[in-house]
Amino acid sequence: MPTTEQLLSMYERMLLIRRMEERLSADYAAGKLPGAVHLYIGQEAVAVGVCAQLTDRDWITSTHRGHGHFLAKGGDPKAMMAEIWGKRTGICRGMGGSMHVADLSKGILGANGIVAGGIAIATGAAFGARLDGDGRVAVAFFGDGAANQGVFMETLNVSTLWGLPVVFLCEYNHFCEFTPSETVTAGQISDRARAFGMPCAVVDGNDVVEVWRAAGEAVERARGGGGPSFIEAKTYRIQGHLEAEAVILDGKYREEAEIEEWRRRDPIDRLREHLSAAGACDDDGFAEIESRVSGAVEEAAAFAAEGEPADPELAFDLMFVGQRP
Amino acid sequence: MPTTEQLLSMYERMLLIRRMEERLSADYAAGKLPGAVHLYIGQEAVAVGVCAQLTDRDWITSTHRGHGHFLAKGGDPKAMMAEIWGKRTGICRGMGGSMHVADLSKGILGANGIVAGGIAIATGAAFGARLDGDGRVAVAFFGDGAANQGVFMETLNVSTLWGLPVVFLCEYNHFCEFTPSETVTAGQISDRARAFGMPCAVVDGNDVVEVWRAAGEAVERARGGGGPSFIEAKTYRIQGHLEAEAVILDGKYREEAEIEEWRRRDPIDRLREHLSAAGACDDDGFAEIESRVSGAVEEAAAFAAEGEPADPELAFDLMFVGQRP
Amino acid sequence: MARRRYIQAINDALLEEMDRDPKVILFGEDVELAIFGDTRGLLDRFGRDRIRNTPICEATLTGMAVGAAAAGYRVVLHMMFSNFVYTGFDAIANQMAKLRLMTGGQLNLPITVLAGYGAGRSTGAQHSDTPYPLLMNLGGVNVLTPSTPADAKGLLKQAIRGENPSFFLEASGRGAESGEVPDEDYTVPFGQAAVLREGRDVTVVAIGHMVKPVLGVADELAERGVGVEVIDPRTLVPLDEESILRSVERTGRLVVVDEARDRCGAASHIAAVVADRAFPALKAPVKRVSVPNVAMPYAPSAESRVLPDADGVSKAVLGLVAP
Amino acid sequence: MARRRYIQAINDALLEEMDRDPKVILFGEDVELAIFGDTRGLLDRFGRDRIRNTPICEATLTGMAVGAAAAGYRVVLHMMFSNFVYTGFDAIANQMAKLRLMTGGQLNLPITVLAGYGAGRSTGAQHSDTPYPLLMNLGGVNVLTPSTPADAKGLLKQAIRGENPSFFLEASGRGAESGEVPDEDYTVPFGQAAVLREGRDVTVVAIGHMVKPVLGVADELAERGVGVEVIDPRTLVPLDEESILRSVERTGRLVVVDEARDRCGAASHIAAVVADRAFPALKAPVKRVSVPNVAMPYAPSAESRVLPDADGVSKAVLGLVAP
Ligand SMILES: Cc1ncc(C[n+]2csc(CCOP(=O)(O)OP(=O)(O)O)c2C)c(N)n1
Ligand SMILES: Cc1ncc(C[n+]2csc(CCOP(=O)(O)OP(=O)(O)O)c2C)c(N)n1
Ligand SMILES: [Mg+2]
Ligand SMILES: [Mg+2]
Repeated sequence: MPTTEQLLSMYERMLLIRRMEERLSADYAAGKLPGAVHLYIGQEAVAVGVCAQLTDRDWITSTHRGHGHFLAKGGDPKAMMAEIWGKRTGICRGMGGSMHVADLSKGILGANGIVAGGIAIATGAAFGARLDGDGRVAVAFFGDGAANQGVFMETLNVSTLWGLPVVFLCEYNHFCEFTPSETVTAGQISDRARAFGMPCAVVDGNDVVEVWRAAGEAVERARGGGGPSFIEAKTYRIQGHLEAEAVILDGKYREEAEIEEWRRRDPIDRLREHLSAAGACDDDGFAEIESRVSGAVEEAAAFAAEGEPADPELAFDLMFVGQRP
Repeated sequence: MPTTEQLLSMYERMLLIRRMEERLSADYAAGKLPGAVHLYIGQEAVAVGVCAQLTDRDWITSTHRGHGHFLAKGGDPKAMMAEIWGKRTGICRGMGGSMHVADLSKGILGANGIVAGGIAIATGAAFGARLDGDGRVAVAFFGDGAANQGVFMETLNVSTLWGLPVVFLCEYNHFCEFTPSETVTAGQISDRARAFGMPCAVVDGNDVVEVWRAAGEAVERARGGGGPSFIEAKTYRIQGHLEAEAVILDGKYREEAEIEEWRRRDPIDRLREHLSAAGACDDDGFAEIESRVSGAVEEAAAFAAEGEPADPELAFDLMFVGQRP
Repeated sequence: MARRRYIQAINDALLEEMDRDPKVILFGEDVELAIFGDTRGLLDRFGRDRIRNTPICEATLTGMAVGAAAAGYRVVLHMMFSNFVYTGFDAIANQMAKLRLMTGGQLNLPITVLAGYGAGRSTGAQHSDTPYPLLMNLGGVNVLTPSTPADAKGLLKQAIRGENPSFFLEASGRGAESGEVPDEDYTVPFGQAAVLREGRDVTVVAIGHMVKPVLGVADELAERGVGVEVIDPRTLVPLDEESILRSVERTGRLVVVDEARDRCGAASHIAAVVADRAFPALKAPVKRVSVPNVAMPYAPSAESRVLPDADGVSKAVLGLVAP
Repeated sequence: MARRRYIQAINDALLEEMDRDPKVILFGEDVELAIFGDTRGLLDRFGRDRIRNTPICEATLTGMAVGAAAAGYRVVLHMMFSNFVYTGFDAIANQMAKLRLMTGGQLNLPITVLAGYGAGRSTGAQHSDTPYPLLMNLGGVNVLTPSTPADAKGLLKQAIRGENPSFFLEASGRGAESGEVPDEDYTVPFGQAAVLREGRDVTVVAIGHMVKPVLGVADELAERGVGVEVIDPRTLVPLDEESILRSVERTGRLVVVDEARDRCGAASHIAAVVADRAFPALKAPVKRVSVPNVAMPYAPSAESRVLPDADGVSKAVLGLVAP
């Protein structure tokens, strides 16, 4: 069980992700963000529960829905916000955008616009860690949709054979874009990992403590040379697949009632209730956290708004080290 | 259990594959064949046992080691031989070669130089069959090495979801080129298929009756709308990965004793013993079969040798229908 | 003639061809709900046997397209964005583009692959590639880059009726643009460029997305007395070399405007063809206005810097006539 | 100087660089036994941590190369034949070629991909592609096509020491050819073409495999009084445009000889660069001798028909000087 301090820290981080993304949602609607934005609202417990088990020297790879992973792993909210605004103060200097936020100094190898694109990258980093033998771990976050890409099964095979310190973290959020996941997923995803002899856990992804515990076991195993693990976190995507979905979509793919039901299982509310019940935090305490978080969001938004647009010449410098493209 | 007639027919087909390939081996050594040649010697029971359950309207896809599948499915020995010789009388008019023998009129969608390249093609054909609803079946033959390609797992997923009439036929012949298969294969390959809820069988691939029986069940299931099946046939590659291996390889990857051990389990010898013991065929009978087969091989070799070299202009005509490249 | 939006024209073509021939099937990720708009109404009309959402597994989808074609179907495979073509590239490059030859002509592959391409909307490097140069180099697949609703409809119908694999590349973000579309059933043949505007000073070949800005430039330069002939190849494979050569033989000058990266791009190829076959007519260097050899940056400020624009085209043209 | 075979030179480079820097690792299918010869002796010397057979899963291997590079390793990924590059193409085109830009320069990718390319040995369409045009168009990866043992060694060493992803394309079936290789430690810088023979009448740019037959033609034509200048670009990305332009400015004539398919090939690109930047010097059409836009046929009779040969080069050159 996490300490109260750890729980409070996870609570604050989850809230930060939530409020940052609510702000992004509003900014998107207001036409301030240039590109597409995929929000993580409702899934915060997964990123936060897992990343609480990692250090800056560990790696993660993320997805097109990557803000939560970025912030959970310690990425800077200001630099992320500025990136999404396309500013030169962005974490990727405006070259990446929402789908590509990365911070190598924090072990964040990047969000990824290619479904399942990060999994082999995490596996490769884990191979490096294995060769170094210094206990570093790589976590590949990916969606249930990504679990149908062959590269997922390929990496299960390689990582098992080579005993790589990698954790496969599948977020079953019930949708692949507008396709209900169960219509494109045969069997249980965890059985795919089990077929390779990999330790597996299926957890309630809206319960940060459960996620934290399963991640802790998997990370410990990996650090100790025990090889890869698979975790499936059952959760739900509350927002649309991407902001603007309502505008562009011809048709309906889920019921409001279903969303409502999952709202009642909101991971942040649940942790708050838990903390309240345990007497770890009272209303004043929560208000204080809320205000710290909204301060951070305001600061990030201001930082993003103030930044200069990305340098138009930068692409020419960045393609290669020491070489023009 | 197959009838005596069926057993004799399978025996003859296996022998035909063996003798054809022995001839190819000799022709390769004599410098008569232009390209690389991968022989199926030792695995004949798999192709023959499976294809005995199929009709010309069913499809197969094959691998770089495809002569056995081609002949087992009823492909013409002469046209295959001429193809490998690069002649215009070849089944692909000399355009394909050993790794690409195909005969659409027999449902042979082709050998394939890309490891696992045929699996999705078979799945697509099975999708067509499912839409037609006429009971046709597609069998994807592939090696144990191919089972590590992601496309294998992807097609397990799609075919299960859509109830496609496809049989995944994995030939575990213990090697991926020069790499012992167990060093690159985590867990049991059949468990990968099982993870998708697919009916699975693991059979002795050197026992044609066992293969025939498992294939029969799978094919029947597919024809009846029961969806895909997976079969793993344990067998052994007696020849090198490719002819010429001994010349070009720097190093050794298996022991002569191991090969000898598997020679003792030769699928053709075993069927012969079975037929003898059952009184289904005597020495004269076997001699007659042998002579028919060697007649066919001679005929094929002569046909290949006599053929004109492939038409140099043909590539320009064949790239597209009704369009120059 | 009716006014239709680009994406509607595509939708119309799909509806009409699926109506016309029960062997036409369409599959891909999220095709049942029409997020691009091009597959609107298909599920209701044709049901899940003929249009179907797939799991995310491009390597399998491209391979299955080949297999379903071998089984006698006319396959339309929707790959959403061009970058996902790379994820399914094996069966494209190693199977689709080669199988007809390798089987000695036994196998026809009536496959149409749809994918959105191009940048300009800050979708970042992994959602804005312009992949036609790679496809053009494969040899065995047709490449279609319609710039108008009418061409979109006609080329798509032609592709679906044809016996060869074709990549139908939709200009991303252009779905809302509209144009006149013939009422009757028609197809646009492959390999016939459209001369969209005549002019005697400079030939400008503009591809896909680039046609519209180039027409704007041509209008502008006409007022300044420079006659720009604008040619839209419409299909890059097959390429109507003759129309381009004929034009350059008259103008003696060529600019190719291409949204693909420059190195080994379509512009390079067209320039090379002209430098070979129309050399005696050339009065000036052959110019390419294309995308530098970079991944597409996200920020609008940086993205617009690397995309060909009217200004760049205008400068290139003027550089040739008034050196 | 010592005489080394092409494949030995590659093997030497791998041995030396792995000796020099413990961060260099190599993996791929069947690399432990040296079927090509290029990985000979590596396993004994460096052990399985640094050289390792992988399962057959190219999509993962290319992605892992990126990850291992991010973890601080210098990765050599052996992909055997170029056609298998397509199987692992997603992580090449969508990750390797784009990640440095997308991360705002945070990530260096010291990755060297080895693959054999080219036809001429009846390996059929799926084992004889020449893929450099596709790679050149990606923008973010270097492309190396050494034609001599010395260049092979020097370019490979440079690639392994470099910070950028590079494709080192080995000319299949050329492993046994030998040449002089310097004894000392050296590298060959990228982007510097080699002028292999001077001549004042026609510039011939020859790539990889094609260098040898072109040199033969140059010898022959010299006897007939035609001076052929032979340039081997050695690296296609970066491309030494200046050396080519300088030569064409003197000769006024260019033939590019390229084993890739013609459409959007390297020959097209080089022709386009010259038709743009050396136009005033050009005295004749720019010619390409390349592979027609077909999949490679198997039979020797048909394969040799589509491959560039001495005769074709000779005709192209003579066509320019004596029209
Ligand atoms: C290779 C590839 N194919 C398709 C897409 C388009 N796409 C973007 S997100 C998505 C669904 C992903 O579902 P999942 O992995 O469950 O992640 P989620 O969106 O639910 O977080 C798809 C199909 C893509 N980005 N990359
Ligand atoms: C995509 C791809 N990668 C690599 C190869 C090279 N290759 C040819 S055969 C082979 C081993 C295949 O092993 P398996 O599938 O078990 O078939 P087997 O040779 O044992 O019949 C490899 C790696 C290839 N042909 N295609
Ligand atoms: Mg999902
Ligand atoms: Mg095998």
